[in-house]
Amino acid sequence: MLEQLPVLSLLIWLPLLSGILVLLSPGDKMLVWSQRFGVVVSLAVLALSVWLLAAFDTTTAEFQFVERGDWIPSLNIGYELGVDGIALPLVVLTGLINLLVLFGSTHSIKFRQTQFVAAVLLLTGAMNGVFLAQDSILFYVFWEAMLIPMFLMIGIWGGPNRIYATIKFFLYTFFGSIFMLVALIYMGRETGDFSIQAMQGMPLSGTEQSWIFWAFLLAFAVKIPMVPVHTWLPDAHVEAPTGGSVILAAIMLKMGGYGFLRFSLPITPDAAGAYANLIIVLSLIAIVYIGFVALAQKDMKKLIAYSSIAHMGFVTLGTFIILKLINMDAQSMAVQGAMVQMVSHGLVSGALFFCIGVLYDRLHTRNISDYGGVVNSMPVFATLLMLFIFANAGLPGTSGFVGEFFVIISSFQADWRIALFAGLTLVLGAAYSLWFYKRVIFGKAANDKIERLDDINIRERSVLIILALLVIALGVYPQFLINIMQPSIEQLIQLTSSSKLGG
Amino acid sequence: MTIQAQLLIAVLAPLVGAILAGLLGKKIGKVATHRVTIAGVLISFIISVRWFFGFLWGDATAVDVTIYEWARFGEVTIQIGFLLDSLTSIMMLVVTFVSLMVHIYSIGYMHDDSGYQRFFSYISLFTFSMLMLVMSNNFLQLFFGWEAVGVVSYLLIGFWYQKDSATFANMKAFLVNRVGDFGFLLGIGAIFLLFGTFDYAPIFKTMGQAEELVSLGSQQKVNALALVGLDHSFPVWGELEWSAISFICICLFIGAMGKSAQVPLHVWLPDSMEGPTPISALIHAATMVTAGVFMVARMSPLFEFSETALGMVTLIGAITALFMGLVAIVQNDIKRIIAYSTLSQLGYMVVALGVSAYSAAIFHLFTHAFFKALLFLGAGSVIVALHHEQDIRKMGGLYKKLPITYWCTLIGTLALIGTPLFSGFYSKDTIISAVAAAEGGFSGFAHFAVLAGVLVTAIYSIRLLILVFHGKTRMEQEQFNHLTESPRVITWPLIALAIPSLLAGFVFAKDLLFRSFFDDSITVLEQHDVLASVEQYFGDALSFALHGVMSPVFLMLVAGVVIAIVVYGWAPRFITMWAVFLKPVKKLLEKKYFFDEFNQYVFARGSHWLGQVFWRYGDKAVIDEGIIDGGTNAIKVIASKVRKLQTGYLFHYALFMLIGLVGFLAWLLFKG
Amino acid sequence: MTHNLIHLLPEIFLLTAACIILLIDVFSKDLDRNLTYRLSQLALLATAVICMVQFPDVQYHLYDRHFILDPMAGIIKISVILLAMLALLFARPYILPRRILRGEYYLLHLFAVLGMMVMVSGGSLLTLYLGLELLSLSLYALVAMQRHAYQSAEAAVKYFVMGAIASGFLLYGMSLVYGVTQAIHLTDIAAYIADNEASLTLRFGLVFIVVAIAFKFGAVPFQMWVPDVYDGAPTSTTAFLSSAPKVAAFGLAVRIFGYGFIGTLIDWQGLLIILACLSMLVGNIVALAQDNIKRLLAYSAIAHIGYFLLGLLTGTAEGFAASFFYILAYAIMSLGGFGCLIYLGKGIEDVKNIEQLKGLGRKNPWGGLLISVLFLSMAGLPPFVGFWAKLEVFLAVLNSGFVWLAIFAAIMSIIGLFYYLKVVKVIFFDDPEKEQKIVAARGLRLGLGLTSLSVVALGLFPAKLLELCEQAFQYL
Amino acid sequence: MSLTHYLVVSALLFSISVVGIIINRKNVITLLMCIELMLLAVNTNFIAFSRYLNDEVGQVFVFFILTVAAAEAAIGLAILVVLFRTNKKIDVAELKELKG
Repeated sequence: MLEQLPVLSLLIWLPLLSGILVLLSPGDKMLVWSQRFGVVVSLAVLALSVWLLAAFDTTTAEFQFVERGDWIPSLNIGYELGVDGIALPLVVLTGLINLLVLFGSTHSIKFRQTQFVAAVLLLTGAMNGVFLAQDSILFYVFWEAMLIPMFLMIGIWGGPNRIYATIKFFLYTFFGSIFMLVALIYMGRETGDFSIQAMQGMPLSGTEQSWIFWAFLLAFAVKIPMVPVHTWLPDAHVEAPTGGSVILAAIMLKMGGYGFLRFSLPITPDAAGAYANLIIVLSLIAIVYIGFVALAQKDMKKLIAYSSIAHMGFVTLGTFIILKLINMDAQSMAVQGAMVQMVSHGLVSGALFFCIGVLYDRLHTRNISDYGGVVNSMPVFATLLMLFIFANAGLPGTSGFVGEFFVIISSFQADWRIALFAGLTLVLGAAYSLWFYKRVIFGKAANDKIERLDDINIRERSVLIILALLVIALGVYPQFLINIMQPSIEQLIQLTSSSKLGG
Repeated sequence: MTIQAQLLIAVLAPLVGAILAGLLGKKIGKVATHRVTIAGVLISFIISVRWFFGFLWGDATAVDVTIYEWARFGEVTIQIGFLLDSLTSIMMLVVTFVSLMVHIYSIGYMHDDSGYQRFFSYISLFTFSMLMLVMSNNFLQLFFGWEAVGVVSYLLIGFWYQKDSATFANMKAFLVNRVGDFGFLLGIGAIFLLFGTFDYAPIFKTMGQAEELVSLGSQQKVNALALVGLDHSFPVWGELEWSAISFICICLFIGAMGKSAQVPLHVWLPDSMEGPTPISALIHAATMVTAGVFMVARMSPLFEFSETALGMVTLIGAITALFMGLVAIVQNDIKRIIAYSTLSQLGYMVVALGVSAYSAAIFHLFTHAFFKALLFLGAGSVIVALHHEQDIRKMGGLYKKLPITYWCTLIGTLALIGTPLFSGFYSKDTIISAVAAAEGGFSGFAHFAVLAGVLVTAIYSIRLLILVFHGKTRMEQEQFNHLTESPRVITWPLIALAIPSLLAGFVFAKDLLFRSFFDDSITVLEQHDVLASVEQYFGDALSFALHGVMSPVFLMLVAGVVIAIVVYGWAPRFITMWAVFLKPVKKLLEKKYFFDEFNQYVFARGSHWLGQVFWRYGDKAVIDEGIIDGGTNAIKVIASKVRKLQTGYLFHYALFMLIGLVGFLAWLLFKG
Repeated sequence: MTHNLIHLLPEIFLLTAACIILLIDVFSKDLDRNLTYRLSQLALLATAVICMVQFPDVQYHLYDRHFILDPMAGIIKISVILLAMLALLFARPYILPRRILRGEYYLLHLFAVLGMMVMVSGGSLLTLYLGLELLSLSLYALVAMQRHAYQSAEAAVKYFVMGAIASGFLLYGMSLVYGVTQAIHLTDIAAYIADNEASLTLRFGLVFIVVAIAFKFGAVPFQMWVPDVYDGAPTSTTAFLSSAPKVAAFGLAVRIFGYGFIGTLIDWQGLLIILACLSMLVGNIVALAQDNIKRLLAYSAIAHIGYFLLGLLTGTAEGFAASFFYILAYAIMSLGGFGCLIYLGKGIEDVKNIEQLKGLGRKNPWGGLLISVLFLSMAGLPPFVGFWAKLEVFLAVLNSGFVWLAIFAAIMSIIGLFYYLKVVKVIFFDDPEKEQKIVAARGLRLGLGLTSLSVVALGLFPAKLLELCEQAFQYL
Repeated sequence: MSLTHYLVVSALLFSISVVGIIINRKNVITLLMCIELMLLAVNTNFIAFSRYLNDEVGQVFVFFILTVAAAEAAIGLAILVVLFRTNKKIDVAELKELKG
């Protein structure tokens, strides 16, 4: 019966409108109800996206469930939505993570809860919009609009240094994206059509391409983030409330990778080829350099934030290594690796931030040195955290391994020295993850507060277990995901490997 | 029941046991826990036995089954599947048998430990991972098992997580293994680049063609490789290039070095003794540490084509065999002594691999699994009896108190030092003769090392035996009086292991070494076939034993025994006398060649320091304070300057306006 | 060319209405001047209605071509009137407690509107000048309205003197133009420029005129009056000053550049580029250093003029449309912004310092939300109207090939975002000193609701307004 | 006398008025006078041109300017009065409260 409905629009506007509704609801008097409402709505969103997953045709690279409508006819800016194999997993991820956030982390917000619920709902809608928009301006509108709720979320419910962090976050991101806007407008007026497909099709000269490529690079590199424009992330993560960190890490970072795949590669293939070396080097720096930096962290959230940057390094590496490859299978393996890495990182880092939130709710500190011997009082929690830590360290059998494996193997095809540096993550990632775990979980209970901790309650438990199951499932049978993405990725590779200079 | 089903059951039974024990352990209680896990292992043990003898009696042939497709990109498919051949079957047998023994033993050993259920869950999980490793038919699954056993060993070393030393040791173990895995992963990458697949079958097929070309005598190795399209090479730096095969083999061997604790990646194994003793027996003596040896043997078709790699293998193995043995002489912790002995024995196996005596290596792996597990469990029995006392200087004269333990340990020791007719003798003597016959790189040094190794082994083993069981006790008298033999669940596994330690060699030596048992799984080029030369004078087990008594090896052995008895048993004052002029050597050995200190300072501290530097100066100083905050502050400063222009004076405003006007006029003029 | 006055009906009506209201006001006893207020709103509304009724679909050159009636004039007039009505809506609750001369206040609004209406449909230099002066004179008076506040007076003096100089420049320029072309009709001037190339004198005249217009917009380096006047004038006046007259001035600029001097595009384009860059630079940067919110808005106004000029300087219909959209959006936003300041004022004490907004989001979520929406819209963030305004001008400037200008504008808008965020941050993230509920008149709430609603609505569905803007410039 | 002379005169007048505004620090009244002067300069221009081109429009324009100038002066003086009421001084240099 869903075939008749405009599912994609629902995915965007249902959460947006209900978010506004919650915002308008009479303050914290309706607290409980607004929270329940939020959970119900996001449950509906998740259900819709899962239905999408079920009804999705995995044999074609075409966009599916397409919706076209006029928006600004005078400029050929349309309201175009569609979903393909690259966007679909991210949409489902968005639905899932936001549901978990609304279900699992609103109770740790102590004031203005309704507004928090509203913020999460608004974020959900906007983020779905980013992944589903097929018109560049529509994409941009969601891309920017999404910043506002996150800005408020960090600023209102954040930690002591929240204002610096949130303004840094906003300015950094805006700094990146404003140039993307200029680039989009430029191409839009060249083609006379702002739809992304048109832009992918348009011929561009070498210089045009490199300008546009840099504009995109700024936007997406900041978002994903790449070294050296990554420094907003640790601050934002540390200051954000648990829910904020989870959404930030699990979904917002993915938009950078999504942007690379949707815009940079197909629209400016030649420039991408020209600058691939640069990006690859930066990715390797991210993997190694950030790995070391993560070792030195004393703050749990900072540590996980830095490890996120290192993991995103694999996404950029896998994305741009394909320009150094000739073998189609290896190329698709690389992009698949990048995509799987994104999804997996969404699950794992989301879970890790949940875990840190669990500890923070109990002890109200994020210093690793304040912990120790947590396992004595919270065995179940320790077990789950162990799983996520190993996933973070890329253990085979967990989702964390799959992406890194594909990327390393395929980058070996380009040059074994790339694989050499990328492979260092096996050691570094294990080092910071396990050392973190040892210091927090193992040993005798550091103080009587920790001895008296009570283990995770049913709410937290259910959230973490859901994530754990997904992490393992993805690690044991990634083909499920790969199968969905393969056609779109192959088409993407076609676009990327066909030069635009001739036209 | 189809083979596929049998193998699946063999693998999954322990997993199910582990999951049940892990999730429901607390509910179903201790007894149910160990019953369910033991049941799981028993099932896979039975299946293993069936297949092992199947291959032994030649009524089974190798099978390669796919379970499911893990990932697929166009042509490339990565699958999960099983390869069952002689090599697999013998590994399965070893793994499941020792594991079973350890399960039973643990009932007694872990009896009053709060983590009882957790422990059984872990060891069953380990059995599962190890089976995945040995039964894999492709590199992905191999790597999965490879890391999975590492994780379980991590969990088990840190089993008593409240002990700081334990949690340090398990992290160390995992990280050092990760260094090996790093090499391993690169090797896999190279294999995929070279062969375009992760499955064994096509790889071995290609290498098989190359081998035929060589064995026909028609081709040199290089040409043979070229003919099958493997003459690939990787640029290292500038002009320097590496041949792909050597690159692959060396990378894979680095992985093996991590798992099988070869110098310099051996540092984790002694520390791993922090774990419960049954673990030391199962993981750190019998099975996991031999995974590297297994893997190299499995990859023999590749290694045969790289003299470089083989030479490296020989060298590393020889070094480990000799020098780790030396360390064992000066240790005082009963478990650490056995641990170093394990290192040295692993060295023997690796040397055997290096000289292409793969089946000898596997055979030593086979026998070693039994007697080393036996020794560990014996030591465990002693430790239990002494309420977790591990320092041999506080023992002595235990043989009348713990007779069964004593006799079993004695058998184990004799097997270890290679007394003729004992299992260890056959495997070790074969290796030594093989090395003697080899003429590959470093084989000369290797021969010396393995010979000297015999002496060393004899010394530390007998020393252990004497200091623990003989002489008069060095512990408080009344505690000594209250000593009692360990319960049955502990002693029975000892006996069960003592039997194969005694007989395995005598029974299986000929079949495993010289009949074509391993032909379906191990490739040896003719010019490498050292075992052939051994075979000439092998005759049968008995005659080989007699021949062994005549050989120099036996002299070394006797010498070692005598020295040990003299020094530690008959006249302890020798120790003090020697200690005077052997002091520096002793220090060196006690510090284990300063490997730990080096790693601690250079790698551990170094990387942490590096991280600090990057963070402080890279991220914070340069990017944040420098560029970001610096930029914003600069703009703010400019702003506060510019706003001064707005003086508030009307005439300044007018002047400004005039300037603007004039400027415009001028611009118009000059632009023409 | 027929001479019936029907086409002048809106202007005539407004004038007579104003005079009548003046008389009524004189005799009115009511201290609050409810009647005057209502009547003037009514008059404006009626005028707007008339404009709509006789909305021209073609271009008339009437009354010896001194008066042009075309869609552009119609649209600008209507929007100006609506803005003026909103401004009055805001002004009412502001001037009531402050006892500012009330009747005159409304009347001056009416006259200013009249001036603007004349200005935007001026067909000759003369009518343009007269309209401009009528507007300016009323504005001078409006600024000085708060008779007891010294700052008001100072602001008025500064505004008056500078304004006078500006109109002096304008006239001087006009005289030169007249001297060269022997014409004061835009069409004749355009014709002259079309056949003979522009002499230096003519271009000098043009420069003077450009300066005068730049002054009206408050573009750097002729912006000096803006912060002081915005700051000193009564907030209600500032609200009016910053909205309607800018739109009208845009009309003036289009008449002169688009109709009169389109031939010498290269000359005034260069000047406008300089003006635009300087305005964006100075406006954005100096705004960073402000902690007085009125001055902050003043500098942001300067910056916005910079962006606005980007469209104007292209000299194409499309560019004009973009600029028109921009200036309309800006007028709404700044009207709303100052409206919020009125709304937040307690008693007769104005909101001056940003710090006074602390914790507004807590005390009064609605007020906080409104201001934030307006500020984020000014920063050019979607999904608010400010974003489309920026997009339009970027598009225009890219179309005429000034890529570097677009990039420069982009960089500037990053700096811009910073101070808008600063305000939002104060509103939402800082804790309020003292809880105090804000009580606001219904009219004010209505006005604010309208403005912010339109900011959001236009942000989501800008298509209609964009088309309207494009239609306005079909007769160039 | 040719057109140029008139133009030069008016240009001089214009400049004098502007400079006057700039250099005068004392009295606002002076500013008003300068402004008047400025408008007169413009008028001179217009008249000169219209005479030279013999075309009356210019002179018509002048009439308008004169009237507007009167109005402007009125407003100016009114503002001046307000200023004087509030701070009892009309020195230009005193007008410096609004700045920055």
